[in-house]
Amino acid sequence: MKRITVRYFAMFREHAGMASETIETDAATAGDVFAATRDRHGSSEPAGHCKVAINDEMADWDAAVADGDEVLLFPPVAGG
Amino acid sequence: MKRITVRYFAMFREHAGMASETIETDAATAGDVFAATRDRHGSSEPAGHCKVAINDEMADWDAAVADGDEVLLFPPVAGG
Amino acid sequence: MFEIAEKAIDPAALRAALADPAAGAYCGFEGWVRNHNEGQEVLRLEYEVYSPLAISEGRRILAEAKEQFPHLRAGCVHREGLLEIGDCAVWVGVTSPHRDEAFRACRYIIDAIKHRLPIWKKEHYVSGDSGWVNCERCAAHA
Amino acid sequence: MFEIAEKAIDPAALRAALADPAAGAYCGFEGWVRNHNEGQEVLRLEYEVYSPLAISEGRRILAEAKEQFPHLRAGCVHREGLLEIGDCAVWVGVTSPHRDEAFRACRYIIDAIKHRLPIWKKEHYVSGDSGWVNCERCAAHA
Repeated sequence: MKRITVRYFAMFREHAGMASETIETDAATAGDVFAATRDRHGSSEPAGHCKVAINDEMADWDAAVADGDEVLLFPPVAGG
Repeated sequence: MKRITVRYFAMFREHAGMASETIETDAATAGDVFAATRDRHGSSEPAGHCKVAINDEMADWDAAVADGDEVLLFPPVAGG
Repeated sequence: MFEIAEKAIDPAALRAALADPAAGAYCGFEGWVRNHNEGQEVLRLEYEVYSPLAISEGRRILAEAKEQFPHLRAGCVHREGLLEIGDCAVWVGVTSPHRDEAFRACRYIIDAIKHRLPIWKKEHYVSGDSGWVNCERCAAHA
Repeated sequence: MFEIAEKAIDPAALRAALADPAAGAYCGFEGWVRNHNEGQEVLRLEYEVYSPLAISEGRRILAEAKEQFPHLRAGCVHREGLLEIGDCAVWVGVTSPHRDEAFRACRYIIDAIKHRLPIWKKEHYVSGDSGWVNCERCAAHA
């Protein structure tokens, strides 16, 4: 098992009722972390519209996560 | 014969050494006026890059000119 | 120059900082808070920005534009926090020797800013409701 | 609003005059006097404008843009007379609900301004020469 810190932003944070949490998980990829925390962030369709970063670098959903990583879950962006 | 006032702009004015003159001509069109004053404005290719106005309205080179008209001869423009 | 600003953006000062005797063209874009969106009357809005990544990604976008368009100078500032109708939410400014490159570079930058930066916009409506823009399809409860 | 100006253009004031609570996008273009053109070092330049027709044609161009792009607000000011390096020779500003229309309308206007208005530019070079821009092919003695 890995310890992963998950951070929620914008609507995800509001839905989760928290900005971040540290979870114990056997997730292999960023996508796995997204799926494992679905009850928190409330999103049903990750790959299409959401984004993910690992340790402050933008990442793909199939990027590997390691023990101690921080995974940032971003709902669809709307700058400008 | 018609009396036509011809106005020269920018390089045409500099080449003509005058801003305007009134000529007696049997020119039927704006293009005829351009050709008749070629020695003044110095331009050899009217239709391609130059423009003409009659009495402060943009016109085509084959527009008719009448006695008393003012014909404005514009070298290639370069605004902006 | 890419920045996240907590206070009002001053486009005139930002434009002046791009002055360049070799530049023949300046193109500026500003996003303003407008009073309506998708049929709803908007009262104000709120930008949430994850600054560490927004800044690194914003700088990357400006660098990409400079690679594509020679002799380009470019800057961008994006607001965070609460904004009122008419406020400037984002400014992009570029200079270039010629206008075609200026328009294309400015457009490239604002499009990339809108699609790639971790920035979220919450609209507060006259009706009393509020909503995260673009999120209608992303959350099961929306 | 289309004007020919004998004095310096103030883009910030012109932009402010376009403010509109329904506008989400502002796109501005400025032509600046640059220090070089086609391999020559430019010292300053001079715009000759035939104002009666420049103004009527300029207004027509803005009206055409408003026909093409709904809810557009647009303005343009062009300088005449002697300008120094870095001076603003022309300003175009538009606002629109969305950015795509703002960019396209701004581009439409500046392209039409450059091609259709009776305005001529004479460049004065560091070498002491001077020349009318675009005129190299129009006059037999050039």
